[in-house]
Amino acid sequence: MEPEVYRNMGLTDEEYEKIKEILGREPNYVEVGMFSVMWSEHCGYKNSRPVLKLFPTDAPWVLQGPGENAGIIDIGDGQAVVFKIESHNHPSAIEPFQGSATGVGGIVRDIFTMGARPIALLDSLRFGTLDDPRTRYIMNGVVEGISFYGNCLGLPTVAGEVYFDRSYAGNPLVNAMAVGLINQKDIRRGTASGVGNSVMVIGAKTGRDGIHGATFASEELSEDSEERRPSVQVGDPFREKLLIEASLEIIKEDLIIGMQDMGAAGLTSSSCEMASRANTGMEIDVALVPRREEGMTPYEVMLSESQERMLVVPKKGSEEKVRAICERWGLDAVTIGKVTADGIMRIKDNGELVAEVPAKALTDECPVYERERLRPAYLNELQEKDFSSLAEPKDYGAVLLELLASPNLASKEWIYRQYDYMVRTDTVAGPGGDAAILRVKGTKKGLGLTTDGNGRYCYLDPELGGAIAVAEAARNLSCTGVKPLGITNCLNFGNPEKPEVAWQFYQAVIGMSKACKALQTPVTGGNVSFYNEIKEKAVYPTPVVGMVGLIKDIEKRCSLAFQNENDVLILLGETLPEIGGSEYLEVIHHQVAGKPPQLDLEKEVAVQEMTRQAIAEGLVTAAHDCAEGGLAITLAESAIAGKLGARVNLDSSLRPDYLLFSESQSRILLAVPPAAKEKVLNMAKEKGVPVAVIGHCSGDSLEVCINGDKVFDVDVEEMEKKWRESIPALMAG
Amino acid sequence: MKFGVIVFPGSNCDQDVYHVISEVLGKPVDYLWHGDTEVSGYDCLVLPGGFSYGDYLRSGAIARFAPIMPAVIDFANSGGLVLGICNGFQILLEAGLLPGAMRRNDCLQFRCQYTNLRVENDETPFTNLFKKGQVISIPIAHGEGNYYADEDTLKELEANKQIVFRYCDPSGEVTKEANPNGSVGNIAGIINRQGNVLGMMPHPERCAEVILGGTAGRELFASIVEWWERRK
Amino acid sequence: MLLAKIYVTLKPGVLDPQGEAVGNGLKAMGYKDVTSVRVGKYLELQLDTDDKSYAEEKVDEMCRRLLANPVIEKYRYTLEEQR
Amino acid sequence: MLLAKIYVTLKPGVLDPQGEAVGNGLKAMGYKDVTSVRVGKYLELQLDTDDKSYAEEKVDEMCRRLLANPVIEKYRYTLEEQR
Ligand SMILES: Nc1ncnc2c1ncn2[C@@H]1O[C@H](COP(=O)(O)OP(=O)(O)O)[C@@H](O)[C@H]1O
Ligand SMILES: [Mg+2]
Repeated sequence: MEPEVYRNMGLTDEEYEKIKEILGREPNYVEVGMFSVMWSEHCGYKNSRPVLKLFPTDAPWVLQGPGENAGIIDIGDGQAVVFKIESHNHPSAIEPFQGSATGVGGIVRDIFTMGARPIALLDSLRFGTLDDPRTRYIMNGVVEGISFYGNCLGLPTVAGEVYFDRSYAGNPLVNAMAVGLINQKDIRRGTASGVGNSVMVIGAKTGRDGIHGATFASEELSEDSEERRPSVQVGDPFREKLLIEASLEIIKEDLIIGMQDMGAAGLTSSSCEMASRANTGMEIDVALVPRREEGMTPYEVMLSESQERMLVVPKKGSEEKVRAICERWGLDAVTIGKVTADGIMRIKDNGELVAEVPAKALTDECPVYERERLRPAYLNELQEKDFSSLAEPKDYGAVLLELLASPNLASKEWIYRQYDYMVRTDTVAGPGGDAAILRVKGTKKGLGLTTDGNGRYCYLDPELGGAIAVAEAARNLSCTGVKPLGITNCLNFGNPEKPEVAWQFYQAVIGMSKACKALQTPVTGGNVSFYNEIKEKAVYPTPVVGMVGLIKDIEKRCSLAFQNENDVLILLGETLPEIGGSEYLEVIHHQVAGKPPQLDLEKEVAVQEMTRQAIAEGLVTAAHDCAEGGLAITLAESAIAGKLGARVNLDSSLRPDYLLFSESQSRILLAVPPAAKEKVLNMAKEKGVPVAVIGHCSGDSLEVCINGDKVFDVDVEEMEKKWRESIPALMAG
Repeated sequence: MKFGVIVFPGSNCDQDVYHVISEVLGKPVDYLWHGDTEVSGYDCLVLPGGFSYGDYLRSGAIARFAPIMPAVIDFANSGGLVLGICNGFQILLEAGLLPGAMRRNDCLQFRCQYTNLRVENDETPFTNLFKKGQVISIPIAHGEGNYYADEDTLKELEANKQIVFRYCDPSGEVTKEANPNGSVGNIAGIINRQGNVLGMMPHPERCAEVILGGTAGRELFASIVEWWERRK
Repeated sequence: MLLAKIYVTLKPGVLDPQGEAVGNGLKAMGYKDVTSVRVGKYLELQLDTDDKSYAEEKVDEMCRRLLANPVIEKYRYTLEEQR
Repeated sequence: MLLAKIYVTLKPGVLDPQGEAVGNGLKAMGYKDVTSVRVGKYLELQLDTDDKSYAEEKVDEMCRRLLANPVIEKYRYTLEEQR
């Protein structure tokens, strides 16, 4: 075969040699196509697998760790939560609406594939800055796409995050997370066991959509990416909704052994992964696959990424029942082959053999690369930056308002009001708080959900940034009274063949792993997205953490909103002079530099445990973590949410701007009724958590003094206006 | 009193309505499949929200031809209680059981938010536990809720007290700012001339329990039960 | 085989927020000559018949019953022989 | 004054969920002759110019830049004198 051919499909000369070795002959065109998609980074994780092994993945409550379509965590009563996050960055860069929509569709399929009823979505987004019309176009399309697909499915999008930074201009990050609920006895896995069993395709017909999408996701974006547009697929949420209902009915009737969605690399990946997990083989006749277009070749059928399709292995004799259920829901269900004993994927076209490859060769024998790692040169200069000569602001009220209007801190309502976050009537706390809480009908339990990740921190120190992403996600859950249980993650990085990127990737995983261990939140799965570069420039290294947790009694939850006049404000944790990587430094002083705030995981754990305990004992009326923007923004957000002001005095020798805007970690603001104050202070002492009484809720403005001297006093209404109107105004152009 | 919740392909608030009727109200309720042709034995039919047939041509347009619809139309014409919520309202419009039509929201975006509604008519089977002029808070979630009717139809709706809810501000003022979608006259819900078929864009099933942050929706469902018992 | 091309537009007098948004978008992009924009739907139906008058009747019926909403929309169509 | 009529349709091969839903709907209503449906957009632009070749250039540009999504759609248009 001409090297041109396989190189165009993304295979290297060495990889091609390895294929020849495995097969003991020259592969044909169809086979090369199958190898190229399965050995792409997207499916084969060839650049990341050894590093991902570093993640802690075990805990008694983890029912399914990485390796399946989604992770599963035990939540008691024979129930479990199923969840996973995935990127759709490149498709969204090219076609924002369809790109994000099909991203949602794909991640939802990963959930009901396991037998779970999907119950919620989250979205983690990164865009360029909103002064750029192209960025506004992308954000508009991405949000509309998520809204279109998720709303139509009847899934509430209950939380998420969005950050804006020039590094993401032209290469947005669109990570979607889906969450499902299941009775443990209904769990199904993506395996094709039982020699002689049928293999069926259900759902949409197959067209020429997205051929080589998986390979495309594993390349840098370039001018001619626009030319490769056929890679973009169109989503049909209506059909997916039918597919959900039909699949869950099929599982409830106990008709199947395993199923898997046809995502990236379509029929190729679903079939060989199912066979490989079960140590079986498969014989498939592509002529039997229902088509949408005429004249499709076996190659095209095997590689098509048409959406809303599932591969199913029914129990013996259940084919007809599966077909009947699908028909009731208006879906195709067709037997296209059977499970075989010899571990070989045998693809036929009208009976004629067109490909013959060992299933394991496509999955397990994917080459793995230990990439050379090199600490980037920019780090020393940036980390050692000296901020002592930074001019001190004159008007702190004005600085506060400017920060509140910064799109990274401003209200994200422009986004989430386009999402139906209430459908299913389980959303007890929706977007706008630290974490979303869903009730589990028929129990007293609640599920806590959040996503987090700060690319700027990771750019300045990937290990620390990775650890902070996990710690902050957990902190967000703890502030609502929810105990964190596990994470899924999406690792968005540049080209891993560059030693600097490989280093960032490795460091971030190390940092995340440490935090996961300390916080007892194992990794149950995730997704890697490399090659997030445009014109050779990588986006900020951006690991995104999706976390789930449990609250045993949902009535004991807590929100960030100030509730009552005279509630005492207590700050847990210590404020250090840490403005490196802060929003304040960027917005007011136009610098992205310094070291991110340090993270002491032991302290982090203590602060979070103490917060959850105080909430569980009913001592707390509001809790909110200190994150981007620092303590001043935390106070402002709680005041805005509760439409109630506060009088605050901070005793400290720090410079006022450091004190107010430093993003020191492991800090949580609590509001407690006066009667509970002593109890909370004692609890802090017992746990060794640094604690300070800093004021009380009162009035309709936020007044902050330092050592008794007033530094600002701003109306809550005025803060709210700035905060709420910022993104809508920017989006209006 | 027995309720039936109609399930169209793409309905997605069917389970939510079912939950409120069975768990919150404690009343008997069944799902009715769009492919069925019978609705006898039911006292109130609910057409729930969602995206029937993906809402692909116009919302509600294809669902209106579902096999069950002739039975629903007969049921309505003979005085049976019918409640259409969101997509259900759109289907009732397309089916001609209620006058007018829906357009895309004037902001051209989907909107999910709590809205204030002024109760304009408290003498219907669906609103008898409210008071005329009362302001209640019920969430919306739709992309096509921009109600339209021509002048003559509007006059008729007015004259017959068929306008049941209008979007308003917290004090009950019907203002442009309080209108989330551009509906004429801030109309959020209307009833047919006979007073047995209500269509509304807001979702009462989403605010029927304290834990979800509101209970106005429970009152609406309770009104139906109240009216039914009184009638007997 | 016949091909029906169907145009569904909003009745005059019915506000067209989408058209307005597109119009404003175009003006903002510098196309000052655009004085008004209306957005409608365009459908292509393939019909397995060669009988034009039968097809005409059917297409008109489909438009009235499903494809257009007479409260706010009007329609027109053409029929072409399909090669 | 010129009137531009613009037709935006999905490229062949691109999935058209709308068209499929409408097609299935029509079949369920008994229109068995309908073999395929594709749904697109139809726009009418009024242009405050009488210069046809200038208008042509502008309309084409607007289509490319805003009105059609070149990733999945194609367009065509006609220009008419407006009475
Ligand atoms: N893209 C989004 N989709 C849905 N909700 C979002 C999105 N972005 C932000 N939110 C919501 O807005 C609130 C504030 O977000 P953020 O400032 O990132 O919170 P935090 O700093 O506590 O992590 C959260 O409740 C979050 O769920
Ligand atoms: Mg936070």
